[in-house]
Amino acid sequence: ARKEGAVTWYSGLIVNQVVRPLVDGFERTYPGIKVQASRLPSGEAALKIMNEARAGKPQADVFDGTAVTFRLAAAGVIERYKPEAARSFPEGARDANGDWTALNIYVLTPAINTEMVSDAEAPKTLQDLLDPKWRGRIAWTNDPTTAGPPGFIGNVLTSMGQEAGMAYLKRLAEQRIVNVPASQRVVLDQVIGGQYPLALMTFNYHSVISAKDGAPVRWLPMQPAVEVPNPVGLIRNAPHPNAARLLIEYVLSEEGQRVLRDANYLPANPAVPPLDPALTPAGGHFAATLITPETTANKLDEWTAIYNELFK
Amino acid sequence: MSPATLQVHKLSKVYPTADGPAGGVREASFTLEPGAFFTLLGPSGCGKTTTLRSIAGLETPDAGSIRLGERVFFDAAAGVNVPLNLRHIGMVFQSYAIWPHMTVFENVAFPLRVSKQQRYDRAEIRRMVDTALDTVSLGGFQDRSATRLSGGQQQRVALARAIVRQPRLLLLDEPLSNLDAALREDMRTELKRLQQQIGVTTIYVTHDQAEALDLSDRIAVLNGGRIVQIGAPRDIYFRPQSSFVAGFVGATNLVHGTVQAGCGAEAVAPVLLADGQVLHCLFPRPAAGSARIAISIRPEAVTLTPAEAPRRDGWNRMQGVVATSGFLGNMNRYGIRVGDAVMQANTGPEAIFPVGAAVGLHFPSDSAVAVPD
Amino acid sequence: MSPATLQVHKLSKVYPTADGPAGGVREASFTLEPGAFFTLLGPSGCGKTTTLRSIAGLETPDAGSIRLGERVFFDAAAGVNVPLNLRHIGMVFQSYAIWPHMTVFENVAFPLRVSKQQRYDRAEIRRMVDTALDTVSLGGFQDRSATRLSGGQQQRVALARAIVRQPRLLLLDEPLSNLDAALREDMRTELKRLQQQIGVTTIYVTHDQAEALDLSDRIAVLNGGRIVQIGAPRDIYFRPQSSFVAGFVGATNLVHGTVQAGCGAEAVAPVLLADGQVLHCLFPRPAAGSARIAISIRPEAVTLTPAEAPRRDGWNRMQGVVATSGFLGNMNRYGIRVGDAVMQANTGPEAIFPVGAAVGLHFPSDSAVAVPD
Amino acid sequence: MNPAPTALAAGAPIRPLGHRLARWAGPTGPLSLATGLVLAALVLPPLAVLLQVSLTTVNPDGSPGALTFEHYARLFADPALYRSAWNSLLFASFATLVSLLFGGVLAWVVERTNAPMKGLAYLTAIISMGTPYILYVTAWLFLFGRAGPFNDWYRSLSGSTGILFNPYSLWGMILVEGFLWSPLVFLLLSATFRAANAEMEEAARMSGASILDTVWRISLRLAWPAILAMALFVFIRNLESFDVPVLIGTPGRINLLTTDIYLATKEVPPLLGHASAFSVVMIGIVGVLLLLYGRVSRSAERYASVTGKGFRPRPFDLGRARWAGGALIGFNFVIILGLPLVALLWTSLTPFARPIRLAAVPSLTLKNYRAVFGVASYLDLAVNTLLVAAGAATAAVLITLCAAWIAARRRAGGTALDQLATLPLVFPGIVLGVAMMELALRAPFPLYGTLWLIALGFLVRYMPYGMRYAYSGVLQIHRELEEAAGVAGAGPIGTLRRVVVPLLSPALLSGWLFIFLIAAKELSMAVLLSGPGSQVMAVAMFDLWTNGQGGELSALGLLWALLMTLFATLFYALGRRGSAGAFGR
Ligand SMILES: Nc1ncnc2c1ncn2[C@@H]1O[C@H](COP(=O)(O)OP(=O)(O)OP(=O)(O)O)[C@@H](O)[C@H]1O
Ligand SMILES: Nc1ncnc2c1ncn2[C@@H]1O[C@H](COP(=O)(O)OP(=O)(O)OP(=O)(O)O)[C@@H](O)[C@H]1O
Ligand SMILES: [Mg+2]
Ligand SMILES: [Mg+2]
Repeated sequence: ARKEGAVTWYSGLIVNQVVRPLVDGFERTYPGIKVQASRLPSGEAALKIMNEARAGKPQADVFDGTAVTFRLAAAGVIERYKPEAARSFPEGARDANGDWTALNIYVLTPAINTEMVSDAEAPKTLQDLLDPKWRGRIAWTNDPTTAGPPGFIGNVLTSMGQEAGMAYLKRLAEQRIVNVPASQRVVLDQVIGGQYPLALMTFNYHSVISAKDGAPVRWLPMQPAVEVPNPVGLIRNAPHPNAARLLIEYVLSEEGQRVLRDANYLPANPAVPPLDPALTPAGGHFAATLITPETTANKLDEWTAIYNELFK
Repeated sequence: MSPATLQVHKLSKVYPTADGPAGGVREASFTLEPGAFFTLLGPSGCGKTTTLRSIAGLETPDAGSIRLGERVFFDAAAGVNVPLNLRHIGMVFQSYAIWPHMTVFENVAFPLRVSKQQRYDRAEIRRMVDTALDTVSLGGFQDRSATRLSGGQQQRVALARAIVRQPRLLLLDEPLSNLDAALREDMRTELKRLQQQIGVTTIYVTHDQAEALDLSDRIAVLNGGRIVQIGAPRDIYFRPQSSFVAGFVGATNLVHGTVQAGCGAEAVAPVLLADGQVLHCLFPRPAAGSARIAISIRPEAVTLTPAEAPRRDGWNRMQGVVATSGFLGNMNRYGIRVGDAVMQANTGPEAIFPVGAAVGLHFPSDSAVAVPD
Repeated sequence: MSPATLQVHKLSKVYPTADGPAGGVREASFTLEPGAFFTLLGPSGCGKTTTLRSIAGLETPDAGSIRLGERVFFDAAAGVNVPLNLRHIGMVFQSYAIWPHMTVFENVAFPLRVSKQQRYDRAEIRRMVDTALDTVSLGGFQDRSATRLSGGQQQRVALARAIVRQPRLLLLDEPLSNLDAALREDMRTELKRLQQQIGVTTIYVTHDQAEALDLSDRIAVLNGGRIVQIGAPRDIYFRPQSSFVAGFVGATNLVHGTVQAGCGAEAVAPVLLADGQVLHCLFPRPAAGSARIAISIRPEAVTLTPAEAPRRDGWNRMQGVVATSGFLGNMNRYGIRVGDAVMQANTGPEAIFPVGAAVGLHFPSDSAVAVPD
Repeated sequence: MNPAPTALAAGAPIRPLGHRLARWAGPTGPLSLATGLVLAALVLPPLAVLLQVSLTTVNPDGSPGALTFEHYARLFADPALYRSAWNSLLFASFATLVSLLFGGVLAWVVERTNAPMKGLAYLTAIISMGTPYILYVTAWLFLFGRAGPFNDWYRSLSGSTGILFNPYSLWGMILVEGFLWSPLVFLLLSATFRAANAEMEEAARMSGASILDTVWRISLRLAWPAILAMALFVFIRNLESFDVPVLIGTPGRINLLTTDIYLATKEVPPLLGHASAFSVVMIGIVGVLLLLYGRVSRSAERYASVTGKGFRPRPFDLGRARWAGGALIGFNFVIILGLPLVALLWTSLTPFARPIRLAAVPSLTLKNYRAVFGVASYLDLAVNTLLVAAGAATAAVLITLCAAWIAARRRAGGTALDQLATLPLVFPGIVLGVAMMELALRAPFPLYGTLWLIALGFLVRYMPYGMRYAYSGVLQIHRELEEAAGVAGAGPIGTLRRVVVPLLSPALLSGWLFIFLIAAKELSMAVLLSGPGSQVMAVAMFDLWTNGQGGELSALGLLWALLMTLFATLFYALGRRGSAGAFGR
């Protein structure tokens, strides 16, 4: 690994908050291996990795990202690898075949602006969202991944059953939810800024971070929430396979996971509890629908179609 | 409207430049009788255009006043400045500034269409435009696109446009300088006829002395932003008040000398040249003895003879050798070396002297005019 | 390089326009001896510039050939077309085209710096530029920015740039037309001196006949894209081959009539005018009896007398009334109404006839030149 | 002379065979050819990739599969297509109108009148070009949005709970897009007005026309071809624009042609077939517009009234309306620059997104600035960005200089060059990015993931803008200045280098600066093309934006805009000094 001297990571994570601290930690642990991290949105990451593979010039060694993984698996550009550090991970946090391992967990819930919505008014259940008073005042991202509306749809269909779920979705569509062409975080900021009182599918730890700064926001433990693992994996024919394995091991190790935790993320490693345990379904005792890359591979297109039909 | 008296008083307009105020015109004053044809004549950059543009309202003068009839256009002291579009002046630009996107008719009709003082109806506009075009002999060109006109035609469209509203004052900025020689002469005749026909007070800018002399009732010669002489054409030509005017208004030979004895105005008196010769000159103004002066002798006043021909009575005679000769069609031009200087003489096309021939130069005393040196 | 013979053969260049090919020049042929000063003269739009630009290589002619000495510049039939930058020609543009971003020195040095045929070292360039600037009397202006020059100075810089490489051919496109009258005359003299000094074959384009007559060894008069007459200045002026040439090269009076009896070349024969008068005219070419012709009479050939003065021997005499009179400085110009027509007559400034006076018009028979009608 | 009875005399056209070829054989032939080859090498491969992608299915591994027309079929089968097309048409036309009206009037006021504060207009245009669009658009949305101060004031004044402005509407989009591009219109049209023949206007004034009459009947009509050419250019740009339709249209549920395409490119992995098919169709439409444009910009010369000789710009004296002119310049400043900057400043000072309220003032903090300065890597990004943008701008200016010169002078192949150089205007950034990526991956030398590749991508993308600047610049040079160089013995390269370039330097400098500024903020391609060692600022800003670090983003954006402004000012100062030296002014 040392001979390879470097490792390239195409990451969807936030550079300043997570990637750089992880890289620093890794480079301290393994002096002599330089990490080159490239920030890429999922779509672009998938495109680049697949095109590079096709051209026979893979550049990246390590990838991560909810939306990327299943496409890469389908394209056959993933090198299977079962990291040592992930032995203790629960079922849903690692792939049986070794295609991927969860780096961290995302929990997606609604969030409200506390200045605009009192606790009493806040919706408690999915049914409450159908209240006419929310008409045109609910926002969500237009991210076409499981962390966006398709994930919500999947959640509804899974938890309510196909038929009841579709009926619910049709009624929800009449609420004319605003599609914000931006990330979940930006949607949440618009809630904080008072543009919308209520948003669906926000990362719940974001609300916590902002509330700590004094922002008028609170996430709602509406059940069931959506739980999505953020996978990390190795790329086939990677230029630096050994260094890549080291990197994966490091980020999944307790040390690496602590870095994640300190950045307010929800670590995948059960040995590292989150800063606020209430954020995870287990710690917060709320139900959640787990959507894994496999489910995604099977269902995403169907859910996206529903989204396109009903909500756009 | 009837033409009116134009009074320009101590008009000054200088341009600020990096090295202080420069150019423009300084303290120009003149008064024009109704219907007069007045010309501003001077070399390039002397301030002719600046004067004209100030009268038009295209420039705001720094000082002085301009009034037409009882109307004050501009008065720096009183803070009056009538906007140019309300001055009711016709103007022809050096480049004609015919609008290429309009027909001839539309170009000429424009002043009527935009008129604030008076609304004209369609029939009236058509009638007035037709009259204006007829005046400049362009009847029938109404629907021609303005881009399909020759230089002379453009010039006439510009003129028609300037006169269509019957302005009280017509300003012309070198209207003929873009035309070729033959056309220029034709248009000159035309212009003169036209101005007499409509009787509008006209200010004409040119640097061509023949044009100025031919057309004008009065001429102001400008130099370096100042009016150096105002007068009737013959005054300007035959009685220049400075060697600049003598040299600029028509070609001339300047010979320097000393007055031998003081004399009164309009007297002929002898002048001693540097080489000891004595010429008899006309003094339009009184002169003191032993003052240094210049003598202006027009090339066409000089008659050339073979060297041996005697001096005629009342004439001066000088001796020289033909240095250059040029054929200009209606005349021959000779350069005659006289001492160190070369004097020009124009003769009819028939008189032919070869280069190198010794000749006599003869000219009457009253064609040798004394001017301040 | 030594000047060479320029041969232009059936040169044609027309411009495609929306209404078919138009303008340009058609089938121009002429040959210039080494060192000749040749002028293209004609009204605006007659194709002078097109001809010049074709020789320079700025336009690709449609047909014909151009060769300088033994070198073929262009031959449509053979498909030869030497790029303009390899033709080694000096040219002065009407706008001078002085590069505003360079000093005078750099402007003049440019042709040496870009020369393909020969590399010049610094010292050589400095020497040659200095020589060229001295030739045009601009020594000492080397470091002046080109934008800070007067018109006349710009003109001379353009000239220096054109001659600095000692071209075999010098092309001048109306180089004087932007200058004012006084400067124009000076520059004309200068140009003539210069061309004689460096002896380069020169083609000069102008629409000013006085310039053409003064400067040229030979003149080609163009009209509507065709050369209508080529000849020495005096030929062109005194022996025009058409009424167009007569009228364009100098002002003239054209009188129409019928030849009374056929005659040979260079003979004087009587011509019957419409009003029954008979004039004796010079026929440069043989004429058949009862052919309709025009007679060209130059205004300066006409002498005015009081009406009662008798006909002089060998002269013609007509009778008229002064219709207009104009003062041009070196002469008076009269319009004399003769029958229905107005004839022009120029006289010295001293002869003064009031408008309305009856006068006699006298002119020698050999100043009344017959031209085809 | 007896005219010989030849074809000539009959006035028949004489065009020997190979006359057209002769043009190529002329001295500029090789230069045309070389420029053409470079342009073709830059533009045609992406075009080929585009066509290929639009005509093939995609295998799961991302490789192109079978030939298909499905993408086109899907495009035209979409029942919403006609509605989106109509919306797009409305949006593009009216936004063009807004840009033209606003930018055009401003350009006229600045160039042709004696209104005060002219410098401010230039400052506004330049800073606005240095500020990333996304910041701009969000700033306007922030100000005029539901929770923005304007609607806030409206509510507190009127007591209603509704809103006064709804920016999430077609009109909101039109206004935003119109304002977004008015600086470009301003800069390009001011060149036109500067070159206008003042005597044409003065003649109208002397004829008794008021200033408005003069402007309406003369100035505008004379500048018409230039304005029309400009309008077509902006229209094409609006038609293919993504940012505003997506940022404003999506929440407002206003679908434009490009919205769908944008969403398709947001899928994982992006569905490029759809976007490419759309681009191909657009190329078809725009091709027609470009032909039209070529014709219009050609006739622009007919009215070109500048010869440079004896030309003195003489501004209109607006009299008391001077201050109205000044007010317009002020309004432009406020709307285009002032308000967005205030919004940015506010968000950069608040700890989290909050509406502008007095109550929030005590919580203002500099923490975002501290955060920005705490990230050392921004320095690298800034350097990378400056390098890439400068490289792309330089190359674009060089290439378009040659192309524009050949095109404007009607040399052999000029029209083709013009169209080739303008073609990239219709490539959506991401599509161009993918094409460049594919090409780089196939390149026999290491290009992929380097700064070179990004620069190359920017070069292709921004060539059309360089072309506009250079083209109108060349038209203003008196032809005889070049011909004199040819006669003096200079070849085309010599003429270009020694005469055209120095004379054109003001236009080239402006073009360079323009490309530099917009390249420095380009995102869609930068994201795709940057490798780990070649990250640029826009990507970092995008990162901040998706993470909702709005405060930090604003702080960084402001600092960036400040840097760009300093840079542009320096550049202008140098440029002015340079040209002052050159022109002896
Ligand atoms: N806007 C200006 N700024 C600075 N100087 C100016 C301006 N306009 C004119 N000048 C200067 O003022 C002087 C007079 O200019 P003006 O145009 O009146 O000359 P002119 O007599 O009309 O000359 P020409 O025969 O060349 O037209 C010139 O020296 C000119 O350079
Ligand atoms: N590029 C062109 N396209 C079409 N017609 C042209 C072009 N250049 C010249 N012409 C036409 O060809 C004719 C001859 O033009 P040319 O420039 O040679 O005239 P000229 O004799 O130099 O006139 P001037 O004295 O006005 O300069 C004119 O009628 C002109 O309109
Ligand atoms: Mg003037
Ligand atoms: Mg010409």
